[in-house]
Amino acid sequence: MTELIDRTGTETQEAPVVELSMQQAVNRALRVLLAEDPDVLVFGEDVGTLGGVFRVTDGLQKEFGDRRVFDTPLAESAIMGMAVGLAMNGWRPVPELQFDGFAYPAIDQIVNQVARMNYRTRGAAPMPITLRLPSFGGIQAPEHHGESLEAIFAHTPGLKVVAPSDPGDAYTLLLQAVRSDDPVVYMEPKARYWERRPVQLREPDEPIGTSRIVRPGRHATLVAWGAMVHRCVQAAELAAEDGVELEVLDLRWLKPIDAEGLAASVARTRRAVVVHEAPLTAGLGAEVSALVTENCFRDLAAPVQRVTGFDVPYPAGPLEPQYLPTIDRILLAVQRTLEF
Amino acid sequence: MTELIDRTGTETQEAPVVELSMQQAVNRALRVLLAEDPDVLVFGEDVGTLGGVFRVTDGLQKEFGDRRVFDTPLAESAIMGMAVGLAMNGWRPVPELQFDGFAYPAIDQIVNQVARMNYRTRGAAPMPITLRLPSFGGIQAPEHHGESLEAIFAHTPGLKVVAPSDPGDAYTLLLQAVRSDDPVVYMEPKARYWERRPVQLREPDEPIGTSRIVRPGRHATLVAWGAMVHRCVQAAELAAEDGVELEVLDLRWLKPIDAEGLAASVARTRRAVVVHEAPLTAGLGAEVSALVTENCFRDLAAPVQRVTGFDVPYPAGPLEPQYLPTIDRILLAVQRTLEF
Amino acid sequence: MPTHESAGQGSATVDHLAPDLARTMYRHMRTARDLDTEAVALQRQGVFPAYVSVRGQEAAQVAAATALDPSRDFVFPTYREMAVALAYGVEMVGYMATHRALWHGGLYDAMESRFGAINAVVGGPVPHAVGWAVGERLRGGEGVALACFGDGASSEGDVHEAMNFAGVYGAPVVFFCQNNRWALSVPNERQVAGGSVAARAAGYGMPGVAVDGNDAGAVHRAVSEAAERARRGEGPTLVEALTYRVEPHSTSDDSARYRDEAEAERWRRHRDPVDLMRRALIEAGYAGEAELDRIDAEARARAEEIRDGVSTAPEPDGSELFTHVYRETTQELARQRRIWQEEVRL
Amino acid sequence: MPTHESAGQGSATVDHLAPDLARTMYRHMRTARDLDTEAVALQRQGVFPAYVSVRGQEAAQVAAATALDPSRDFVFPTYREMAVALAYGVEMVGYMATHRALWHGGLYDAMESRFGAINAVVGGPVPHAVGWAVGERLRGGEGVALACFGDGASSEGDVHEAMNFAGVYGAPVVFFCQNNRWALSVPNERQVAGGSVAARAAGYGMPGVAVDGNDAGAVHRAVSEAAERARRGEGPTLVEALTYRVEPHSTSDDSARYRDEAEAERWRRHRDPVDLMRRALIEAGYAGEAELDRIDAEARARAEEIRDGVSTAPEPDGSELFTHVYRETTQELARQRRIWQEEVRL
Ligand SMILES: Cc1ncc(C[n+]2csc(CCOP(=O)(O)OP(=O)(O)O)c2C)c(N)n1
Ligand SMILES: Cc1ncc(C[n+]2csc(CCOP(=O)(O)OP(=O)(O)O)c2C)c(N)n1
Ligand SMILES: [Mg+2]
Ligand SMILES: [Mg+2]
Repeated sequence: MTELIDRTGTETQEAPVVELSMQQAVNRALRVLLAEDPDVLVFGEDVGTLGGVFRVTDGLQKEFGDRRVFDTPLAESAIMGMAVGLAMNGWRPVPELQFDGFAYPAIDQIVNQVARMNYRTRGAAPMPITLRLPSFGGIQAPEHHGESLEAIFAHTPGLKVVAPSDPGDAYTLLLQAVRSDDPVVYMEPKARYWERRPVQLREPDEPIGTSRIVRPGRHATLVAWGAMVHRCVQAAELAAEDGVELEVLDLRWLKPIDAEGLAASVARTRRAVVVHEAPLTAGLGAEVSALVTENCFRDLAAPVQRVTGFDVPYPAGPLEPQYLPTIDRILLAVQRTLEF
Repeated sequence: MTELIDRTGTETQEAPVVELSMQQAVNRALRVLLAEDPDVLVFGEDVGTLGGVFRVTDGLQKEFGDRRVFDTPLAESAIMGMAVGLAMNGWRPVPELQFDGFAYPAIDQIVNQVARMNYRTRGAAPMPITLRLPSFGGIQAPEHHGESLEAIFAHTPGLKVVAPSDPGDAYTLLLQAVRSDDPVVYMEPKARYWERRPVQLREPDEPIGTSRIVRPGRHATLVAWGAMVHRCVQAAELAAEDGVELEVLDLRWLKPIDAEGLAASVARTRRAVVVHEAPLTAGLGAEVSALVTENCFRDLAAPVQRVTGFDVPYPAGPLEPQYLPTIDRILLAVQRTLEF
Repeated sequence: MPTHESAGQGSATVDHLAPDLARTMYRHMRTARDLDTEAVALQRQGVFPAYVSVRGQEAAQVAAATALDPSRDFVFPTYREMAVALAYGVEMVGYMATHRALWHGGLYDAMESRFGAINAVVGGPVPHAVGWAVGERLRGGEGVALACFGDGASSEGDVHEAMNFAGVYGAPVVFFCQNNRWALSVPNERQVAGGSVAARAAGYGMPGVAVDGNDAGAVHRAVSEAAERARRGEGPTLVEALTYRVEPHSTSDDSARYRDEAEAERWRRHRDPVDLMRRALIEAGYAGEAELDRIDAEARARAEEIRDGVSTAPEPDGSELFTHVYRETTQELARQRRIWQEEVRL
Repeated sequence: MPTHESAGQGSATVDHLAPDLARTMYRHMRTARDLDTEAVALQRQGVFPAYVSVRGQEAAQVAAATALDPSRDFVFPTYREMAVALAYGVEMVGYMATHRALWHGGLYDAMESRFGAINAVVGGPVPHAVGWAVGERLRGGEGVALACFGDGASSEGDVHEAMNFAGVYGAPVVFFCQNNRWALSVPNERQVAGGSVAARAAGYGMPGVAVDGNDAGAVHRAVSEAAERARRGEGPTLVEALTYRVEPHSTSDDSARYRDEAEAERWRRHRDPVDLMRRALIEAGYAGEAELDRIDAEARARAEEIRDGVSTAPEPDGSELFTHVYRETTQELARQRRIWQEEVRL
């Protein structure tokens, strides 16, 4: 299912190109969603009057009123619990939890309630909830503001999980997430909020669970999501100078994972390196490694390499660059797999 | 580090053999711990007067008084938060959360506080907390009483995680967990609480993170923990009737994982099947698969097979046997790996 | 401090109820009692793996349900709400199916019934009620949410967060605490700091009412008033029904290990809500012995019918494991379903 | 309802304080004010990535700290407790290090200081205070735990659970809420149902006191009395110090987006706690202008010294990533440390 066609392909010609940061692209998508569906509600801590600590919801309350876009008291579990009740009353809730690390107090509602209410009610009470969660590290923030919870969400039956890597995908994938009748955790890579890029504001035209080849290559596949995609592209550019052509696959959907797309790429390159910010052990890289190995065992020339955060709590500022996967570490892993 | 020596080996001769269920073995261990260290405190919902819903803490309050063994109000987050404060006042807390599924409300305290207080304080405030968590399924219980959270705990920097599979290990590993100055999640397989077995009440004599070969074999390695170890042994017994000798490796420690022990076994057998109750995607089986592949790539004759719960919420009674890995599924996976 | 209405009177007040309603309530209470007895028997026979009795809480439960309007309100239950379900009009074979472990959430249609799926997370559904109620106001509806929880649940963070949200948003919620004195083995004294759940209400700026939970009329009045307040847009109320769990926590529990069963016995003998209601109906002249005997017989028949229904209900097919995980399933889950089909169903 | 002491008086009460103590409090407040000013400047200069100001909360913070006994009590702070730390005797270069992002929890010794690591989870450390206090009673100690939290934090489930635990166990805790009217962009009216955090106390059976948080003397009295109650074994108290966050939430925030800054300006001008304290000292005859000027100069010097210390403190070595994860490290972590050494440190 991997989309090999470039963004400039024919079917997307109609979408206008504008220059936007991811923060602006998410804001645009929310605006479209609030306008097109009167059941969409946006709420969370400081998303209303302030417009969010990252200004992602900037102007929405003004435009759509404080019944559609509103602040909540400071309680993450109740935010997600309220979303459940709103969904049961026919709304399409788009709650925000302010930072990754503050999703933990809401994990019970997310895992035990949001993710399984449709199941528990045998389909009577669907949960068309999209949790927007500013995620991942790289911005020298205080403790608990740089965490990567994708492995927990991906392990949870009933959830779907997506992490865009650039403004264009951020726009399109959010439309897709919110319009879906299943609960989706939408992880926004904070470190990529601000860089402006030419963006096509595309309607979703691929099924949920489709990955994307960001850069084609033939010597090895780099698998990443969120902010690490950009880093992998940088690594690939450097490798290209030495004649090593790395394919960069942006997984995008972390549940369901595009097993076919992964397998197709690795079948071509015979080597894979998965890169993520979360700690190594039981991170989603393990799932990618296991999946690839299961599907491409005979093709694989080397074991899948994992380049990840270390098994340590996310550190403060000066240590952050030493914790996060560096371009050097990615290239060393590429070298290991090429020389295996 | 895998302990190949059988329980009857020389160094354990002194330990008396008694017939005990796991529930009784855990009770014995708690008694030893309370007696040997006046700083040990046992608390949780219904652990005091009642002696726990599984009678694991039966008689402890009577023997050690209600200052050492006490009931808490019904609030899981506060139970773990209280443990943090008690540890900061020099105690060695052994809290219980009543069931796996009710650990979710405490995840924030476990991940953001318990697991990283030693780190946050640069070693000033260690957290010698052992969370006892009746875990896993197989007892036809109500919703949320059959969950497997090991992947979440194993992914959390700062935690150690252990799941015994039989009364003997339950006893020894609990002593080891509670005496450790690091926080340990001790997952008790409820389905194995009641079967009585001859047990040696051994003092810990292996490092934390040591796996155990429960049954030696040469055609493939079955990797499991908790209640699934028993099931793997049953599968191995059946396979043996057909001349297939399966090695059963009880991982025991789910963090740190015994990578060496795993590699040593798979290097011999060249094939591995990992079995767990948790859903497949991003389960700990992925970590085992990735680890084994990284360490044994050239030895592996087939990709590591995963036999796990499905990616669905843990179901009610009649569907439980269809959700949990069956002996058939294990043997089919063995067949797949042998015929690969 | 919260108002205590007829607490500990050892009688039921029915004068403020229309005779018809009072008789209906009695019928539900009697049916629930009989169904409860049947359920305990089914557990002994091995048909139910376990059961949580509502015995002694029939007044509180039936009164709360009959104070609501099932055509526009919505109930958010715990796992111990059988008599609420019955009186609210839930399809009872589907409700009891949870106790046969046929499906965790029950087999009734939660949305059609306007009665949420049975929820085993203590405190967990309380914020759902608030969300539902906020949503109801947003769309201009007049429905009220009933959030059921126990004395033990009052300790959970979710219940506090929900009450605060409800207060801030002025949401039409009735927080309905059945304080049956016990949370499994832990009594109120070691569970509820300050001793009163109703007293917590003031801290959220909402009325808190403590009411004799074994007096169906008193509970009916308190919940009705709370619901009307909410309907008028005046926000949430906390109603605490003071009652007693005369049975063990569940059939798996042995309450003699932690309490003096003589106390439970006193409640059974002197404050049984079904007995009190029967007596009150007669005293008020709302019904004679003969009519009540007829209702009793009908209740028994209904209970037996539900018992038979749930005993013989088919087990869900294994494929249901996969059916309801998503609205739009995934390739991966479809693959796992095939594995199930090939390796488990056989 | 909770007692309101001198709320909104626009003055500080010092008559009940020993002159020495009052002067010491003033010194801490002035030092905190100067250090705060330095910190904001350091952020502008790019030395601190961000800073959370305590400006306007110096009275509440210093008074709470000086009402305790640092040799036996224990403070559980949030991320906005600089003046508490200062007045409690915490090593301040180590404290301020958190704002330079040198180490999340700060670089002081939390156990030696009897002042927990800086904690960024809103509400998260409050149950720790209760656990510590329960543990203190269990070992027969006389220490008291101070649980710091904000008005926003009062909405979190953890705070409720902690108060209920403290009530049930009669734990020696002072719940110290600095209600600075704002939780980031959300004002009390949309945060605290009922409008009063102190009013929540009654629901847990503990005293709740609302006090003018800009009156150092009033806060000192309230916290002292609460601490003494706790020390006598009479259980927890909730003290709500009513104050105002005159600065934006943090240096990353732009409060003009959500509030009328004229209100903040009024608090700065008419209710500045340092000014009020200075005036009160003079009026009470506890100090003359000259002496206060001398204290001001000393405070400035101390603040500058701390500023210089934190500005020049060495960055932690990357190996510290691995040092404190466990007391007893694992083979796997040792392996990862080697990878770091070979691939990152280079
Ligand atoms: C979050 C959570 N923690 C623990 C449990 C286990 N548990 C089930 S019922 C119960 C006691 C509940 O007491 P209460 O709220 O008073 O309700 P009651 O059973 O008396 O109706 C406990 C501890 C649970 N179901 N959910
Ligand atoms: C659990 C959690 N949720 C959200 C945040 C993000 N956050 C940081 S401070 C803050 C506002 C806190 O307000 P209050 O408790 O009143 O304290 P104040 O900042 O006013 O001192 C928020 C929402 C957090 N740190 N922790
Ligand atoms: Mg109860
Ligand atoms: Mg505040």
